[in-house]
Order: sequence, then structure tokens, then C-alpha cells
Amino acid sequence: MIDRLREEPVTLSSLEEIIDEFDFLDDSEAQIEYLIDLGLDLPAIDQSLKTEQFLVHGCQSNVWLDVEFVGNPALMLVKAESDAMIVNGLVALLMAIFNGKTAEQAVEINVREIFDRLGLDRHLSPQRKNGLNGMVQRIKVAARQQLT
Amino acid sequence: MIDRLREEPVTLSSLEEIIDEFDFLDDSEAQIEYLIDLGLDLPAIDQSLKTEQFLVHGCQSNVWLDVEFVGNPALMLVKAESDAMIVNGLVALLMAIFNGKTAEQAVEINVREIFDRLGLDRHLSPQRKNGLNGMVQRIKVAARQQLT
Amino acid sequence: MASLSLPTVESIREQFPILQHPDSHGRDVVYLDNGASTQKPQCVIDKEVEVYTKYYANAYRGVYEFGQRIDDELELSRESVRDLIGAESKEEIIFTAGTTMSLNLLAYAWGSHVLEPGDEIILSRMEHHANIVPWQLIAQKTGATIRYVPLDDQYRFDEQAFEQILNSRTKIVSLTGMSNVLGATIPVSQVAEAAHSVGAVFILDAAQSVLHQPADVMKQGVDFLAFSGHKIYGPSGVGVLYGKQELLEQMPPFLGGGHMIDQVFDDHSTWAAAPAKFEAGTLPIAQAIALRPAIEFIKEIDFDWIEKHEKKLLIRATEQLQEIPGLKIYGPDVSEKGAIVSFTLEGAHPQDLAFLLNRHGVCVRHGHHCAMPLHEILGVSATVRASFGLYNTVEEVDKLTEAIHQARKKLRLA
Amino acid sequence: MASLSLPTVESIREQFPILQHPDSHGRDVVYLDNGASTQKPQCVIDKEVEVYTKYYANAYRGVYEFGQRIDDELELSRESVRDLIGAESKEEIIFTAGTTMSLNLLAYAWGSHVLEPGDEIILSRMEHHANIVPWQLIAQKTGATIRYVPLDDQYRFDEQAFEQILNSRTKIVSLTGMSNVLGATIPVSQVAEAAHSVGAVFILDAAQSVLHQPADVMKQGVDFLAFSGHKIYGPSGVGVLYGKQELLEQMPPFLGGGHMIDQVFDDHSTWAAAPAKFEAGTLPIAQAIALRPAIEFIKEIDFDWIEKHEKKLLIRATEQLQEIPGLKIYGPDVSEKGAIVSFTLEGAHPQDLAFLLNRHGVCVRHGHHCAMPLHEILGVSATVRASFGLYNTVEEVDKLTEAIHQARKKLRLA
Ligand SMILES: Cc1ncc(COP(=O)(O)O)c(C=O)c1O
Ligand SMILES: Cc1ncc(COP(=O)(O)O)c(C=O)c1O
Repeated sequence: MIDRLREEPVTLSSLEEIIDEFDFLDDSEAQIEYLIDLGLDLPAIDQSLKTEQFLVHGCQSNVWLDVEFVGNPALMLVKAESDAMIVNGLVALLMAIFNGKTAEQAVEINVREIFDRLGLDRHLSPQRKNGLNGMVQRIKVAARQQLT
Repeated sequence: MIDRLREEPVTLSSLEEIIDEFDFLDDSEAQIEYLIDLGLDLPAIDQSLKTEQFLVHGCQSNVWLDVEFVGNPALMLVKAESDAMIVNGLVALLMAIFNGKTAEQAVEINVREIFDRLGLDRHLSPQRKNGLNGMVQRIKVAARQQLT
Repeated sequence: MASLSLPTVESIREQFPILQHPDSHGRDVVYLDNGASTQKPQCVIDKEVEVYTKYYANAYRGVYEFGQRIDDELELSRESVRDLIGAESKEEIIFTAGTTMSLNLLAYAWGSHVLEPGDEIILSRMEHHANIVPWQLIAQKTGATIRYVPLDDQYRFDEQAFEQILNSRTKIVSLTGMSNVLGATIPVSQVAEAAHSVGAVFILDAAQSVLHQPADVMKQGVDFLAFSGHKIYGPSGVGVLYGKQELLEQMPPFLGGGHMIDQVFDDHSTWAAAPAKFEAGTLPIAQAIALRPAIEFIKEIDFDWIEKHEKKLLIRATEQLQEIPGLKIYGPDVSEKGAIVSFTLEGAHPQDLAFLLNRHGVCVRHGHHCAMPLHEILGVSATVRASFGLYNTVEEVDKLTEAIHQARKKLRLA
Repeated sequence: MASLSLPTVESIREQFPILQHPDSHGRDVVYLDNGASTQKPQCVIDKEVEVYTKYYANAYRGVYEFGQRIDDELELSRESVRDLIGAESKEEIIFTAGTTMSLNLLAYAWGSHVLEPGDEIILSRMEHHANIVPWQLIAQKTGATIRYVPLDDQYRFDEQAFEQILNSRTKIVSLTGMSNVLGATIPVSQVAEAAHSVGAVFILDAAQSVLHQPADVMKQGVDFLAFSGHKIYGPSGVGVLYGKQELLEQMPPFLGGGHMIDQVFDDHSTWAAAPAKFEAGTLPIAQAIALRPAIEFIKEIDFDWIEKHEKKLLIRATEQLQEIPGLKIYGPDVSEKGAIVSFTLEGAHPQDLAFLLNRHGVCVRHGHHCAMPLHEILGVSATVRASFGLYNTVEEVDKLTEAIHQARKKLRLA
């Protein structure tokens, strides 16, 4: 399973691609539909991760999320999945942002800025924003733990 | 003082006159202005009646009211006064209705019907209606007491 | 009451300006979220404008012409509500901010008035949060207990179970006339009678039902009733609480402020008579007045017509949706429910589905629909709900079905 | 914020459709009951219509286009309120049914949260019933005591007396920013600071003041603030409660229902974050949205202009009225009050006077103006009140005076 995940960064869209597509679409509904497409392409995670331990609270839908560091230098690998494709799209976006980054880099990343850049913030309901914040927080905590 | 009051029924407008005038005016504001006129013409009552005992509750403004029976057969004589001329107009109307009636007659009178006939009911605020009801009740109670 | 010639859905739709234009994406709007809130006919919109442009003033305060006119209009509106629900007098009709406010008023004012530790409040499993949370708050304060009437295996109110739960400690029975998720109804008269037999008051949350089966509170023995203007084609911001005169007399006030008092002293106050006693502060004036054209609009169309029309839509939707693989509908048989279809689609998250349906102009709601305890027993955390109104058409039902098929394709389920 | 060229009262009046036509008796309407409620400019009326005709839906519920638009509009409105009163974030702005509801929410929720037997609530002698009765109700429940700040001999808030009443048992100080009868104001910052010095929270009833002296809650140290849309040229049916973020977090919810919950279990529930926690049930949707154009309208005109204009009217009215034999004005000097003149006329009952003034088109209010404890110290049970708004003119002041002269003749006082 981990093996398949290692290949993800290549098969998944890069942050640049996502930003380009968002700019091209320039309509919030079409952008969210694109998120759904990204979500649909997200590979499934191992069933063993679908436990309370990995559940992110504050989400309207279920999201299970784990963060690993692989290789040397240790690079971040986000493994996450939701039962909602819109949320999986957000997961794909977070993967594009964080996967392949070092813990030092991950801690520095300003996710809010990227979301502002995408114009996504305005179009997420408060609940969905909560869920998103929950995910980002998990990732940041993992990065900080890796540093200590 | 009683002497002056005894003469009232003649100087005050009769019910027929009031009804005619209401029909002629046919505009609720003009009708209320006419009530004020009636109120202005209402003779003052004796200061001695202006005590808590004669105060009618449920009125937006103060009304003091007393009922006497004079003569043989005993005929009703309403003595009342308010600090508001609109209310004094209502008092004048009640006097036109009840003064000179026997207790038996007074008990039978349906004031609501007369007010409906005048179309007045619609134009009195709930509070003013309360006050009016309070006055009518006092008069009816006095009539019933006279009968027992 | 009914107009002589039967209305057509086309003639009805014409009266709703919002249905006359596509949305900002150029899509025809298929509005199927009537359970959440209904659209407004021109007459309702016009009435609010009339109030603001012709004779607006505060209510029950001024002797000047505008003030008198506002009072008259409010009383006319009160009377039309009285007539709608079959109350005895218009003094039993209280204007509130909405169903939620009406039910909170009852929970706080009637609840604290009658509940003692160990007393019981009966709700059902299919209540809206508005008819759960206020009772929880008051139960915690008074030491009373909430008991829930279960649903039977066909998602119907279980009358037998209800009668078993009823007992001498039952002080309040508060039930929805129609579930906002299942469309399931309750036998109002029987429930009221049973409640009275143990000395409990019966409260009807008529938010969903008043429009479909107008209550007849005197005949049916309803003690209190609540509904919202915005769910019966009326304005937002106004609701109704009905209470039997003698109960309103007994009930202490809830909100304090202007108009509800008789006299205010330094340390206490005395109260005005109902309805003023429960109408503290400035009313939603234009909204309460514009509730009347909404009620007249419905009455003019006729409740029978509405019932038949919506049933037709419900049956068609149910038949079509049942054919869709993986789609499950929650609720009793169409013969026993209102025009609401809540469902899940295997492999599709309700949130994704609702979003994708809107890509075809179809407006439905997803989530727990403010009925979490119900979803607990449905075994899903969220459903998608299509709820029909009097302006919906057979073609719109077809569009719903077609949009679900499209969504399934998009989600790679077909 | 201010427009470049100064507005004229004529250009302002043009924006109020209700001021464009005589009343049904053919009289020019001189609307001087702005303290009770204000008229609505076209932009406010248009906005409600826009909501109902273009994108109406329930709020915070649908992912479909109308739902999203409604949510966006509500958030814009929240932001415009935040800006108006200088709050830190728009999550501190709660939409309610009005000032009365906002103050009741505080009394019930904050009051029961902090008050213990023997604790004190400080109000003033010039409070509106909306800021008295809820505190009486909660004082009775909690065993707290209400203390009233007296007025000085010029009908001003007695700041020294206030500081003497303040003590370590003071938990709540709730004061009107402007008396709806006297026009008297309070020194907000000083009062807030003094309240905080004994650990009390400071609540500002800004129903009358927000329009005249917009609060600046962060700078002035206001903890909670309440006002009504209908008194600031906005729609009826909506009000605002502001609360400092950390206080809103501490405060338990008041009304229970949809949207205010996080999760609902059988016997208890958990709460959403503010503002949702205090916005149970369906909001006054169209009204909350149409509050924004009202605020923008006022800001556009500019508060300085409004203040100067209304002061001019107040001075003229005061000068003219003082000349009338037997007329007594209640309130501080014009230099220290808002544009409200309350008075009595010897020999004329306020009710008769208000009626007779309307015979000349002049709309004023009579009665206790929901301030009985104040009238107790004024020594009269009722007054007549003329309250000015931004659309009133110098000519209208003259008409008021002339109408009083006419009424005096009619009442045989002259
Ligand atoms: C000072 C003051 N407080 C509170 C209120 C109550 O406002 P509302 O009736 O809009 O709830 C008023 C309105 O008359 C007022 O003048
Ligand atoms: C059955 C039921 N009860 C109560 C409510 C609450 O109504 P409102 O939000 O208008 O207060 C609703 C609305 O969703 C409902 O469907």
C-alpha cells in the first residue's frame, strides 16, 4: 500500500496545475466541480487507517488523515481520504501542497495564502472550512513533531 | 351639584343626535373629533368624586364614575369625568345611553350593539376599549344592585 | 374558499417572480427545498412594500393615521391566522419571530410553569431540533425527563408505543405534525385526546404540516400550535404561536419589554393580557402584515388542490427514484406522508450529490436537516432531501431524476 | 465614508417613498415618531424585494446557488454591522428579532450565567422597559437586586451617583445610550471603564443612540450592545446583538433549535460556535440582508451631517415649544441631548393632544413610551413626544408648533 502511495506525487496534480486550472475556470461552481474531479482521482487509503485515531473532527463529512515521513531527507507524505469527493478534492490540494516537503518547509507553508490565491476561501461553507482547518492542523502538528 | 347634574339630560346631546352626527361624519377621525367636542361640553363632576373609590381601572387615562338613582320611579344618573376629552366623549355617549333609564332598562341595554351601530368599536384602541368596558361594567353593576 | 375554476400550476408559477428567470449560471431553477423555506408570491412581496411605502409606523402605539392603519392591518392578519387554524378568537394568535421562537417560548414559559422533577415531556423520534433542544434545556433546569415516541419499521409514528409511554407524570406532549425528513404525519386528534386523558397539554409543531393539512385546533384539541411564515409562502422573520385562551392566561410571560406589560415598578411588573403579554418589543411589523396575503393565496388555491398536486409529484418522484440503483428512500409509503423525499445514494456523499444536482439547476438540501436523533435511527449521518411545493411541476420531478443520473455518472457510479 | 458633496434634506426625502404622498385624509404627513420607528428609504425596500425575487433560500443550509448567495449576503450584512459599531470580527455580530430580543437573550443567558443571590444589576432611571423587565425577571430567578442610577435635576444621567452605586457585587451594568423620552445620553467610555473596574460587564442599549452616535465598541469598552433595524431606517423584524468574542464563548445559549447546535443527543446537545450558537432557527433572512443598505445609506449621508441637521431641528422645536403657555419640556439642555422633545401641555391630555396634532398631519406619540419608572419621577403618567429623523425639515417643526396652537384652541385653552 505504501508503495502505491509513494508513486502518488507523480500521478496526482501538482499545485501549479491546480492553480492554473482554477484560474482558467474562474467560476466557483466549476472550481468545486474540478475539486470533485480531483477527489475522484485520489487513491484510496488503507482500510486500517479508517479508525477513530485518524478521524479529523470538525468535518461535515468523515476524513481520515495520517502523515508519514519517508526517505532521507525525510519527506512528507499525506495519506487521507473522505467519503465526500469535494473533501477529497481538498485533500488532493493539501497533498499537492505538502507532499514531498521537508518538515521544516511544511511548518513554514502558509496554507491560507494559497487558498486566498485560489479564491477558494469564499466558497467554502463555515463547516467545510472548519474541516479544512482540522486537516491543516493535523499536518502541521505532524511536521512539528518530526522536528523535535 | 346634584341639582346641576339633574339638568344634564336636557343640555347634553341625545343618543339620536349622536347617532345622526356619526352617520353624517362617516370618517373615523372626524367622529373622534366630535367625541372630543362632546367631551368638552361635558359638565365637571364634584371634586369629592375624584377619589380612588370612583376611579375606573383599565383606562389609559383617569376616569371617575359614579351612578345614582333619582326620583320615583328611580331613574339612572351617570356622573363621570376623565382628564382626556376623547374619554369624556365616551362618557357623554354613555350618559346619552343610560341617563333617565330605570334599573330594569339599564340592565337590558346592549352597549356593544350601539357601539357596533356607531362603528366606533373598530376605532378604539384595545386599551381604550378596556377603559370603556370598565365604565360599562360599573354602570351595569350599579343597575343590578339597584334591583336587589 | 376555493376559486371557481381550478388553478393550474402554470398560473400559480406566474405569481412567483423568482421562478421567472434562470439563475446566474443561466440554468432553469428547479427549487425543491420547500421544506427549508418556500418562495414568495408577488402578493406577499407587494404587501411588505405597501406597508413600507404607504403607511408604515410602529404597532399599537400611535393614534395617528399610519399607526391606526398598522394596527388594523395587524389585526386583520391575526384574524386570517385564526381562521386558518380554526382558533376561537384572534386574541389567541401571537406573532413571534418563527416556529423556533414559538417553541422556545412554550418550553421556557409553559415548561417552567408546570414541570417538576420527575415529570415527563413526550417528543417523537422524528422531531426537528427546534422541538428537541428547548425541551432539553428546560428539562435540565426543572429535573423533568424527555421520552421519545419511537417510529415503527415503516418510519411511521408509533401510536401504540405513544400510548404506552403516556402516564400520569406526562405534563407535555409536543409533536411535529409532519416530519421534515420523512414526511410522516401524526393522527392529531387521537394524540391530543390521549394527551388530555393524562392531563398533559398537547403542542403541535405545525411548521411543516400547516400548509398541507391545515390544523383545526378547536376540533382537534390542539392546546398550542407553532408555525413559521417563511414556510407557507409568507415573509421571513415572522412566525405564529397559537394558545388556548385559558392556557395563555395561566402561562407566565417569557420575553420582557415594551407592550407586554401593564405596569412597571422598580422591582417587578404586571402583565398585559394575551396576545400582548407574549409580544414583547416591536413586532416584525411588515412581515406579520404580509403573512395575510400568503394565507389568502393558499386558501384561494385551495388545500385540496395543493394536496392532490403535491401528491402527484411525490408519487412520480418516488417511482422514478426507486428505480435508481443504490438509492434508498426513508419514510412511510407515499399514501401516508407529505411531499418530502429524503434519500441516500450508495457511493455518493449527500454533500457531493446536492452540489452536483445544482449543476443542473436542481436545488435540494443535504445534511441532517436539523434532525440528528432521527438520523441516528436511520443509520446515516446525512440524507438528501427533495421537498415539493405548490409551484413544482412534473417536469421538475423528471429533472431531479435526470440530474441524479448525471451525478451518478460524474461520480463514476454508472 | 462621507459623500463628497453634502446632502440636502430635499435629496434625502426623495429617497423615502412614504414621504412622497399625503395620507388618506389628504394631509401632508409630518412624521415625528422616529423614536418609535423610522421610515425606510427605497434602497432598503428594494433590497428585500431583490432577495425575494432573485435568490431567496433558507440561510446556512443549501449548497445550491441561491443558498450560497443568501449566505454571502448575510455575511456582508454582518460585516457592515461590524464596521458600524467598530467590533473586532463579524463573528461577534448576532442577528436577532430586535433590541428587546437581544436584551432578553443577555438577561436570560448572561444573567443566569453570572448572577448569584445578592449580586447587583445596575440600570438607570431612564431605561426603556426592554432594558428593565428582562432584568426584573432574571433578578427574581437568581436572587439578584436591581439598582437604579438616578437622574440629576436637569434630567441627566448622574455619573457621580452611578459610581457610588457601583460595588463589588455589581455584575452587570446595562444602560441606554440615549433615553427614548428625554434624549439624555451617557458618557459611554467612562461608564464602561467604571463598570470594568468592579469586574462588571457593560451592556449598551443602543436602540436610540446607534444612529446618532455610532458606538465604537472596542475603543469604548462596550461588552455587549443591542439595537434594532427598524429604528435606523432598516426593515422591521431584525435586530442585532454584539458581544465580545470571549464573552460569547463563555455565555450559554438561550434559544434552542436548528443551526445553533453542534450535535444533538437524546438528553443533551452541544453547541456551535458564535454567532450560530445564538441564532437558533431560521433567521429573519430578507430583513437581516436589507439591514446593510440601511447602514450604508446612513454612512453615505454621514453621521456629522445627521447630527448637525437633527440638532438644528431640535433647537428650533425647543425654542418654539417653550413659548407655548403651559407647555413643559422634559429633558436636559439641547446641547446635551438627542433630537427628542417630550412635553406636556397644561390642561391637555397627551392622548387628546396626539390625536388633535394628527388632524394636521403631525404624527407624534403619547403615553409612557415604555418608560414607566421614568414617568414616575417626571411626575406625570404620560407625555407627548416628537422625535426627529434625518428627513425632517424646519418647516415640519413649524407645523408641529402651529398644530399645537390649533389644538390649544380646539381644547379651549387659548
Ligand atoms: C432605548 C430603547 N431600548 C429598547 C427599545 C426596544 O426596541 P424594540 O422594540 O425594537 O425591540 C427601544 C424602542 O422603543 C428603545 O427606545
Ligand atoms: C418540523 C419543523 N419544526 C420546526 C422548524 C423550525 O422552523 P424555523 O426555523 O422557521 O424556526 C422547522 C424548520 O425547518 C421544521 O421543519
